[in-house]
Formats: sequence, structure tokens, C-alpha cells
Amino acid sequence: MGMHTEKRTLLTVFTEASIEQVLIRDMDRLGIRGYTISDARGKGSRGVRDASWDESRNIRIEVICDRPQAEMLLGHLQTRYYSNYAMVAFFTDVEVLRPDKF
Amino acid sequence: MGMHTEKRTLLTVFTEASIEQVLIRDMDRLGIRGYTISDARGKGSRGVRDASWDESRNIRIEVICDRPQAEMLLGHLQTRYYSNYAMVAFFTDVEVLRPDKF
Amino acid sequence: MGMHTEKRTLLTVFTEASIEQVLIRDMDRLGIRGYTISDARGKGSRGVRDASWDESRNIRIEVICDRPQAEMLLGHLQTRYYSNYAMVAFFTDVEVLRPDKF
Amino acid sequence: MDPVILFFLFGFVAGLLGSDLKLPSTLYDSLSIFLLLAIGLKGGQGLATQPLLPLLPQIVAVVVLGVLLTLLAYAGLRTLFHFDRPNAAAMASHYGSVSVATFAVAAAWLASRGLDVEPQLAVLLAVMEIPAILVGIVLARGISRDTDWRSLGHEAFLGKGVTLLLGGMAIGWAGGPQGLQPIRGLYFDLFKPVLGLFLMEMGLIVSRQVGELRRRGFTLVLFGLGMPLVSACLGIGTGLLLGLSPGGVTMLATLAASASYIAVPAAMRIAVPEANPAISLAGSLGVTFPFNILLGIPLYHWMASQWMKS
Amino acid sequence: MDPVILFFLFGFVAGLLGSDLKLPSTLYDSLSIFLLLAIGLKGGQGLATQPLLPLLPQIVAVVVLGVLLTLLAYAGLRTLFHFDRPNAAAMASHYGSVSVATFAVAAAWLASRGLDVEPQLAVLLAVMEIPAILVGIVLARGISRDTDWRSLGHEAFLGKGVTLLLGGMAIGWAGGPQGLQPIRGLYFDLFKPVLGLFLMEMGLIVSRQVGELRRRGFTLVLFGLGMPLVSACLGIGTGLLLGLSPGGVTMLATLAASASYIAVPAAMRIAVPEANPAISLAGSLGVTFPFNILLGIPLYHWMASQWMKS
Amino acid sequence: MDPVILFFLFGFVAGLLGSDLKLPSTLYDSLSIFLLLAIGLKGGQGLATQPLLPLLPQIVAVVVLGVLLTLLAYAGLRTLFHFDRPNAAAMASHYGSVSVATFAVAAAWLASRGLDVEPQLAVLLAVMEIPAILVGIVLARGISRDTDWRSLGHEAFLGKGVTLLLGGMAIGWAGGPQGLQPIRGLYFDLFKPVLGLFLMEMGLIVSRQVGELRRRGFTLVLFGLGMPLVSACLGIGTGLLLGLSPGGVTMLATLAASASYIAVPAAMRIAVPEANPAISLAGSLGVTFPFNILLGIPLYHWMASQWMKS
Ligand SMILES: Nc1ncnc2c1ncn2[C@@H]1O[C@H](COP(=O)(O)O)[C@@H](O)[C@H]1O
Ligand SMILES: Nc1ncnc2c1ncn2[C@@H]1O[C@H](COP(=O)(O)O)[C@@H](O)[C@H]1O
Ligand SMILES: Nc1ncnc2c1ncn2[C@@H]1O[C@H](COP(=O)(O)O)[C@@H](O)[C@H]1O
Ligand code: NA
Ligand code: NA
Ligand code: NA
Repeated sequence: MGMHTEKRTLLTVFTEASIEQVLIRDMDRLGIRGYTISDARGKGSRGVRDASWDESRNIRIEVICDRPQAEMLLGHLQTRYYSNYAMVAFFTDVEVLRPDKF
Repeated sequence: MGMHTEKRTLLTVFTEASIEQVLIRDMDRLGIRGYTISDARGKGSRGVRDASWDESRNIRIEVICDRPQAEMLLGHLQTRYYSNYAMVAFFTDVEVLRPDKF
Repeated sequence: MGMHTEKRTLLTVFTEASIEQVLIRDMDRLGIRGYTISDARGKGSRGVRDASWDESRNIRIEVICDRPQAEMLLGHLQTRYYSNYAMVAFFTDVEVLRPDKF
Repeated sequence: MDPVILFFLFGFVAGLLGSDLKLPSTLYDSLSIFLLLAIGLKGGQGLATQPLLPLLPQIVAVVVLGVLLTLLAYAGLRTLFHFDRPNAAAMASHYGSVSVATFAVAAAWLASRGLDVEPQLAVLLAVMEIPAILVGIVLARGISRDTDWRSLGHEAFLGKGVTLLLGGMAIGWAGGPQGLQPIRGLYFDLFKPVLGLFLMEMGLIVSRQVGELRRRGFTLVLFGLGMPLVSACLGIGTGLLLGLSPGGVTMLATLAASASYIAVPAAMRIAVPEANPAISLAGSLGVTFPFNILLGIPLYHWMASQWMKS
Repeated sequence: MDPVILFFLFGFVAGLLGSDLKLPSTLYDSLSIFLLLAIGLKGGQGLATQPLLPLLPQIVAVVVLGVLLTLLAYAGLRTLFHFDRPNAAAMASHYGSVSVATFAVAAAWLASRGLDVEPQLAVLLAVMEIPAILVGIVLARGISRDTDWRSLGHEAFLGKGVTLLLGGMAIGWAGGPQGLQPIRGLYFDLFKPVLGLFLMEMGLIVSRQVGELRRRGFTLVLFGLGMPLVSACLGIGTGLLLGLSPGGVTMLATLAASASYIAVPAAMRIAVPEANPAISLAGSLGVTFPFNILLGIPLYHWMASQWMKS
Repeated sequence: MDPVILFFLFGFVAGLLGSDLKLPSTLYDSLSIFLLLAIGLKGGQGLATQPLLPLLPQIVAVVVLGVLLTLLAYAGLRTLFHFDRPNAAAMASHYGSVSVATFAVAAAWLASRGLDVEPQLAVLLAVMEIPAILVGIVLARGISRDTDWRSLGHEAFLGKGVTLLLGGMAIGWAGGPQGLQPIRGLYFDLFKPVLGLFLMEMGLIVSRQVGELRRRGFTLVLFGLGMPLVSACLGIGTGLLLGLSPGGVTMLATLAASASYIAVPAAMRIAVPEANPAISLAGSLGVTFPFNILLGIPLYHWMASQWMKS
């Protein structure tokens, strides 16, 4: 039968490093309880971002939460940032062990 | 019809960088054949970990294996590390091409 | 009812940093419109790659696209690189908001 | 030619040829921390030997100068170059602010010619980073309710650059020439070779602007060459008004003519998201920075001398 | 005031004001590698000019001192401050061990006053890093079966800090003052300015401890100030017993009074997971480190002189 | 023993003992950028004082030498050591090319003995990096259609190492000894201590090759010791033919004897994927590099002197 797990949604965002602090403040304000950030580079519709200097650095943000909260956060990103920043976001279904944390 | 792939489980762990070596030794001992580690920062129930110095660095560990092994590894992490370290873990379903590797 | 999203495939590749430029050129040639790359280290059938110097650095490449394109790219990697390079790849199902981008 | 300029040219050519050469981004960050600290220390140790009060009117004067330059650039971009409002505001903000690397090259240029510069120019450098940012934001969006002034103020006053300049100055001032003796070996004696390494990376970065320049070429080149000339004149005027030495006037002209490429882009990206950062950077980095360090500084010095004679 | 202390204060104030200033973590690592190597080289070149045998009793003495300090701190934390067992053990381990940055500041302070320090103090620094870690673990968990002694021994003896100190010493000893001549320019002449940069980052890190301090304030401040005073006395006693010079006694007192914030936290995080690392760091970094470099060192020197006179 | 060699030995021993010591990879990158630039600058400033034309035959000679060494190594590996084609080609490519770290150690060794080296040796160092790569690829796969010559040429001519050497040389040549005066303090005076730090990391890297060596031991050790001896003889011959000074001949012998461990591995990994990179690195890093810096250089110098006398 296996371990008891529960489903949650993982929201992953690839975007510009220049707005890291702004997005952290947004997440805090929106009641997001946890997130993980790491450095990245890449290419998309806004061209190559090769992390060769501050202006072209990307980050990856990952947030595990329930589906409604994930949609709320993504909705916020969509209205505020999608049109002006290099940004890509997607949902993945994941299983967590301690559902009360997320 | 597409490529022939098989299902496996991806176990992702966000935790403190200070126990990287310990966890690697554990995985080796438990017969985990492969893993990938990268650097991260974040926030969770144990507060902000912004990677500004050694004590506040996070890592992400990813292990692809079959479900029983993933549950065994997560079980081990849960009993040994969950209560004393900043740690979050989750499963994702993935498809691999060379199932004998995992 | 929730947000309107569409299904896409996320192809994740763990491989040697030494072929980053080569793979980028391949992806450009194969018509991949976007990708994200980050640094990693790890262990697999080709031994420990601990990023202690250039020769032992890994990268993670992530590409979101439709399933046929993901299979095409993975097929290319398989024929060209699987036998000679440290490389692991897998598919994950993800949901995206702006399907025309991928 | 000064070796630090040769480093810049080398980086630029290597970049154009598509070399793999690339400074680790951490090294670039470290070098810029070093240069900012060293400039601050040098300025601060100078200030230690003179009264601070006369500084006040000079600070007010360069704040006014910074505001003026930003407004002027904005007006020019809107009327002569037909930029839209956000892009004009963002670009104007770059040109109203200053470039630390340009300051460093000018300092090296003047020093190698034995021309003294008043120590407070380092203070004025730090001060001039700020007003253009605030003016640029107001130009872009008026004074609206949802501007996050707190975080902008933070960005402007507590950004890495301003902090290091002011901190270095405080240390230099508290220590004085005597107290800094044991640390001269790094912060003063190695300033120039470190600047060379830094400019090598600047050359690489500038070379990456060439693509963007080719796309919008004429406009950017015209503005990127014309604006610093206008600014330098205003800078010389201000310098004469403040009674600075020839070195000081040249330095103030250079500051006025220089365009930011670190603090302002970061602030504008957040405050004026509709502006395309590639445009302002292509102008400030791709045209104005190389122009200033290769031709501008000697030119401004010559202009300053002419005016001071007459 | 020594400029390196000014760097520390600058970093601390910048941190408190919430500046964006931040050294790249790689730069911080690189600076600490440099300082450890330089301290080792300096000590080693000194040892090259004297017999090594008399070192043995000194090493034994400081091992005993380290064990004693750890036990003392543990007893105090348990009885006077009512810490639970793991937190008392972890904290005690920090205070029984030593801080390399404090050693470096003391070395600079003594050097600028023309006070010589026996070269073997660098050996004693390396030696004193270790016993407190092992004692701390035993205090936390008794001698149990599942302690991973191998990896702890590894952590203690082959950690980065001890390796670099001992390696530097070996190089310095093998090369001797003559052989090191061609590398003095970096490792000796630039020691102080590099230490300044390092202390700037230390100031930033210390400023981040203030939140934790406010939460547990009184206890931590009391222990963080009281313990070093006690330790310094024992250090002075040991120094006199070993017949060290005034500089040497001051240095040993400073070592005893200093608390680890690199090697010990890393080892304790693994060996005593139940202990909250925020508490020990707030004490050792937030209280004891600034106290030692600002007031402690001159105080210990004064105490040592008084005792040596009598 | 030269302190830079002591740094190497220290890193090697620390690695063997399994110490946690590890230079941040960015620091390693930064040090290697510095060393390449400094070597280039030094060579370039020397070239500034002499005509450039006589360089041409020397360049041709070392290209021929590089091609010859690669073919020789390939033939030996195929016939005597029964390597398969891709591994023989990749390995031969390493030994036909050169090692910058070995060059730097030889430069320090010769300088400390007051032996002058012709400045163009730095040019020859840059030139010799390249032909072996191209020959190695042709050996591995013949001249096939799907070789991506463009990207290989790019890798060979515009790789980081060659760019920095040539760039440094251009700056040094344009500036001349006079012009470089203000930047000597970093690039010349601190060359040796920085080289020490770099060699410490090299020691750590070499220690990691020991496992591989144990696995394939005898073959690799034999080839890794034998090949440089053969190469050194050819290098000495070429040096005498070109009429170089004793220092120059020793240096050319050292270059010939040295094996690449940066540029070539990167190029071979892409161009000859079937070759196992662990094998070539164990040979070039695990055997030849330590042999050359510990024993080879003095030996080649002695051989050169003997030949020059006769
Ligand atoms: N199809 C894709 N797959 C993976 N990452 C992508 C993709 N498209 C864009 N990205 C990442 O998202 C960033 C912003 O994308 P864009 O807004 O399209 O320029 C890029 O710099 C990439 O890092
Ligand atoms: N909801 C979340 N989503 C993504 N990452 C998280 C989340 N919660 C915690 N983390 C990561 O896991 C680390 C440890 O979490 P915690 O044990 O809750 O402090 C944090 O520092 C984050 O990097
Ligand atoms: N089972 C696994 N789970 C996660 N990552 C893996 C796994 N196996 C291999 N890897 C990663 O893929 C790289 C290449 O694998 P390999 O080709 O098996 O040596 C390794 O260095 C790891 O970073
Ligand atoms: Na300006
Ligand atoms: Na202590
Ligand atoms: Na060779």
C-alpha cells in the first residue's frame, strides 16, 4: 500500500533575477508560507538570458501549496508581471507527506 | 504512439546545505544509485534561509527511482531528519527512457 | 472551477556541463523555442560528478514543449549523446497558462 | 594609451570576435566592491584634512544638476527622438545619474597627469547616483498612489554602490591618511591594475550591446554622443560656479557626462517595467561609456581648461 | 581606531540599516582561505627559527584549557542559565573552541603596538579548534554507540580551517623566512587590508544576529560577555604558566575568550541536531565576537600586563 | 624548495588525506585568468623592445613541433600501449599541447636562478596550445564530413586560455615596460604568491587522479613519465635550432614535455566523445604535471646545459 501522501500543486516560475526581492515581498503579502529559489539562465520569447551579468540572470521559484493558492499566486503574477518581464510559469502535481505544512 | 517510456518516481528534497555530506553517505548506504544536487535558498516553517552564508544555505536533492525505493528513502529522511532540520520533500511522477538505470 | 491551463511536457536533462554550448546549438537547430539551464552536481552510472572542477560539473536543462517535440528532442539526445556522456533525462506532465508559448 | 584603456579595448575586441572569455560573475562583483570601497576610502581620507561644512552647498548644487540633466534628457528624447514616455523616462534616468567606472578611469587619467581632484568629488559621485532615479520614476508614472516609494527609496539610498562609497568614505574619514597607512597596499596601490581587470569585463559587456545598437543604431548613437556633450558643459559650468580646481571641474564634467549602468537599470527595471532595458543599456553602455573613457575625458579636460582661462 | 575595526563597524551599521550590501559568498570563502593560510605561513616561518620540542607541553596545556573551558561553559549554562542539555553542550562547544577572525584582529592590534607574539600561537590556534568539539558531543549525548565518530573526527581534524592553518604552517616552516621572501607581498603585506574586507562581511553577518538577540536577549548577552572574561583569566593563567611573552599571554587570553563561529557550528549541526544553531551563533557572533575585537583585546592585554607585573 | 612547489605538495597531501579543503571554483577560475593575463603581459612587454619579424620562423617551428609530438604520442600509444583509436588520439592531443601551470612554475624556477627567458616564449606557449587539438581530432575520426570544424576552430583559437594570453600580450606590447609600470604591483609582483594558491588547488585536483591511476596504473605511469622525456629532447633540439638562450631552451623543453589539462580536455570531450576523459587526465594531471614541476624542469635545464656545452 505504501506511504500516506497527499496531493498538492507545485508552481514553478522562471523569471528575471532583478525582481527577486519584489516577488518575495509579494509572496509574503499573499500569505505564501514557503518557497524555494535557485539561480538559472535560459532562452525564451524575450531572447537569450545567459546570466553573464546582473541584467541577464534568471531565477527559478518553486512553491508547493494547494491548488487554489497556486492559482491565486499565478493569477497575481499574470496580471502584474507577465506582460513586462521574461517569465514562464507552470503547475506540476506532487505528493507531500506533511500536508499541513503546505 | 510515441516513445516507449516507463514510470518512475522523482523524490525532491529541499534541505540545509550543512548536511549534504551526511545525506550523500546515507544514500550510498541505502543503495541509491543516482542523485542530483543543486544549490538553493528559500523560506519555510524554520524561517528565511537566504544563502547569505554557510549556515543559511539550502540544497535541492533529486532522486529518480521506483516508488518503493523512493518511499524507503523518504521514510529514512523522515525518521532521522524531519524534526531537527529545515526539510521539505515531495514525490513527482516522471517517465524515463532507460528504466534499468533507476 | 479554476484557471484555464493546458497540458505540456517538461523534459528535464541532467548532463555534463562540458557540452552545454553544443546542446544549446542543437536545441536552436531543432526549433526549441525556450529552455532553462542551471548548475548541478550528482552521481550516476558514470560515477560521482561533484563539480569540484570544470570536468566534473553537471547541468540541468529543462524544456517545456508539446509531447511530440519533447520526444523528438529526447530522441536526438539519445542517439547522439547517451552512449558517451553522463546523461539522464525524463518527462514530467505539467500545466501551462499560455499554451501558444510552448 | 593608459593600460587600463587597453584592457577595455581587449575585452571589447575579444567579445566582438566571439571569444569564450568571460569573467566569473563573482569576480566581477568582487572587483566592483573593491573599486567602490577604494574610491570611498580615497575621498574620505581627503575629507579628513578639511572642514566638512563647505560641502553642503556643493551637494545641493549637484543634486540640482542631476535633476536638471534628467529633465533635459527626457525632453530631448520625447521631442527630438520621439521615445514613448516610459522609455524616455528610463533612459533619461540613466543619463541624469553617474557611472562609477567612468569616474575611476577619469581619476586614473587625471592622476597620471598630476592633476589633483578635490576629495569631495567622491561624495558628489555618491550623491549624484540618486536624484535621477527618483525624477525618472516621477516622469514615467507621475506621482501615483501605488508607487512603492519605500522600496525605491531603499534601492536609491541603500543600494550596494552608494553604501560602499559612503562606507568607504566614513572609514577613510575616521582613519585619516595616517590611519589608512597599513591598508594602502591594497586599496590605493593596486587600484589601477584591478581597474584594468574590471574594464576588461566592461569591454566584454559593451561588445554584447553591439547587436542592439545595430538594430536601433542611429537614434541611440546620436543621443549617446550628444547628451554627454551637453551634460559636460553643464557640469563644467557647475564646477566653475563652485570654484573647483581644474581637475575637479574636469571630474564634475565627466560625472555629468557619464551614464549609469548598474544602479539605475536595476531600479528602473522594477519601477518602470514597461521600459525596455535593452535600449537604455545599449545607449549608456554601448555608446556613452566607451565614448567617455576613450575621447570624452580628455575633451572635457580641454574644454574645462579653455573656459577657466577665459 | 584600527581601520580593520572600522570596516567591521561599517558592515555592522550597513546591515542594521538594511543595505543591499552583500559580499559574494565565494569572495567571503576566498578571503577566509587567504587569512587562514597567511596566519599559518606567518606562524610556520617563525617556528622555522626555533626548536620544535618545547611545543609539546604547550600543546598539551591548551588542549586541557580547551576541555576545561567547554566543561565550565556547559556547567554555567546548565545551572545558571537553565539551558537544556543539547543547547548547553552545543553552546559550550563554541566557547571552548576559538575564532580565527578574533585571532587575526588581535595579531593586527599587537603588531601595531610593536608587541611580539610567539610564532607557535598559530599552532595553538589550530590545536584549540578541536577538543571543544569532541567534548561538546560527549556532553550532548554521552558516549553512545551510534555516534559517527569517524565523520566527526574527520570534521574536527580535516576541516578546512585546521587543514589550511597546518598546511600554511608546514609551508612556512619548510620555506623559512628566506624562502617565503617572494610570496610576502601577498600573504604578509596585504594581510591587513584583506582582513578589513573580511571584517566588513563579518559586520554584516553580526548585524543579522540582532533579531535573535532581541528575542532571547538578556541570557545571551550576559553569557556572551561573562564567559569570555572568565576564559580570558584562565587563558592568562595558562600563558603565564607556559612562560609566554606579554604579547603571547594576551594572545592566549584572546584565544580562550574567543568563540568559534565556523568549525564548531558546522560540526554541532551534524552531531547535535536537537540544538538550535541560531542560539549559539547569536551568542558567539552577536555578542562575544564584537565584544572581543572592540573591547576585549585591549582589556586582556591590560589584565595580562597587571598580572605579569605582580 | 620553491614555496610554490610547497603549496602544490600541501594541496596534494591534503587531498590524499581526504581533507574538506576546496577552493571555490570561482576563485580557481579567477586565479587562472590572472596567471594567463600576467604571463601574456610579461611576454608582451618584452616583445615591445624587439622586432617582431624574427618571431615568424619560431612560430612555424613550434607548430611543427606540436604536430610531431602529437603524432609521436599517438603512434606510441597505439603500438606500445595498445590504446584504442579514440583514446590514443585524445591522449596524444593532451601531450602534443602544453600546460600553462607548468610554464608558470618553470618561469618562477628560472627567474629565481637569474636565468632570462626570451619574451616570445609566451607567444609560443599560446601557439602550441592549438595544433595538437586539430591533429588529435583528425587522428580520432579522419577528416569526416560531420566534424563541426567551425566550433572546433572556435574552441581552439578563441578559447579562454589563448584569448587571455594573446590579449595580455597585446596589452603588454602596446603599453611597453614604461606603460605597464602602474600595473606591475599586481600582475608582476604578486605573480608568485598567486601561483602558489593556484598550485595548492592543482595539488588537490591531482590527488583526485590517484584512484584512476591505481586502476590503470602501470601503463599511465610509464607513458606519463616516458613521453615528457622524449618530448623534452625534441624541445631542446628545436630550441637549439632556433638559437634560443639557455633559459629559452629549457623553457621550450618544458613546454614540449608538458601536457594540457584545460583546453585540450574540453575540446576532446566534444570532438572525441568516445574517449574516456578520466584516462587522459590521470596521465597528464596525475603523472606528467607533478613529474614536470618536481623533477622535470631541473632535469630539462641540466640536459639543455649539457647539449649547449657540447
Ligand atoms: N519552453 C521553455 N522551456 C523551459 N524554459 C523556458 C521556456 N521558455 C522560456 N523559458 C524560461 O523562461 C525565461 C523567460 O521566458 P520568456 O518570457 O519567454 O523570455 C527564459 O529566459 C527561460 O529561462
Ligand atoms: N511550501 C514550500 N514550497 C517550496 N519550498 C518550500 C516550501 N516550504 C519550505 N520550502 C523549502 O524547504 C526549506 C525548509 O523548509 P522548512 O523545514 O519548512 O523550514 C525552506 O528553506 C525552503 O527552501
Ligand atoms: N537516479 C538518478 N536520480 C537523479 N539524478 C541522477 C540519477 N542518475 C543519474 N543522475 C544524474 O545524471 C548524471 C549523469 O548520470 P549517469 O549518466 O548515470 O552517470 C549524474 O551525474 C547525476 O547528476
Ligand atoms: Na550623467
Ligand atoms: Na574560547
Ligand atoms: Na607537450
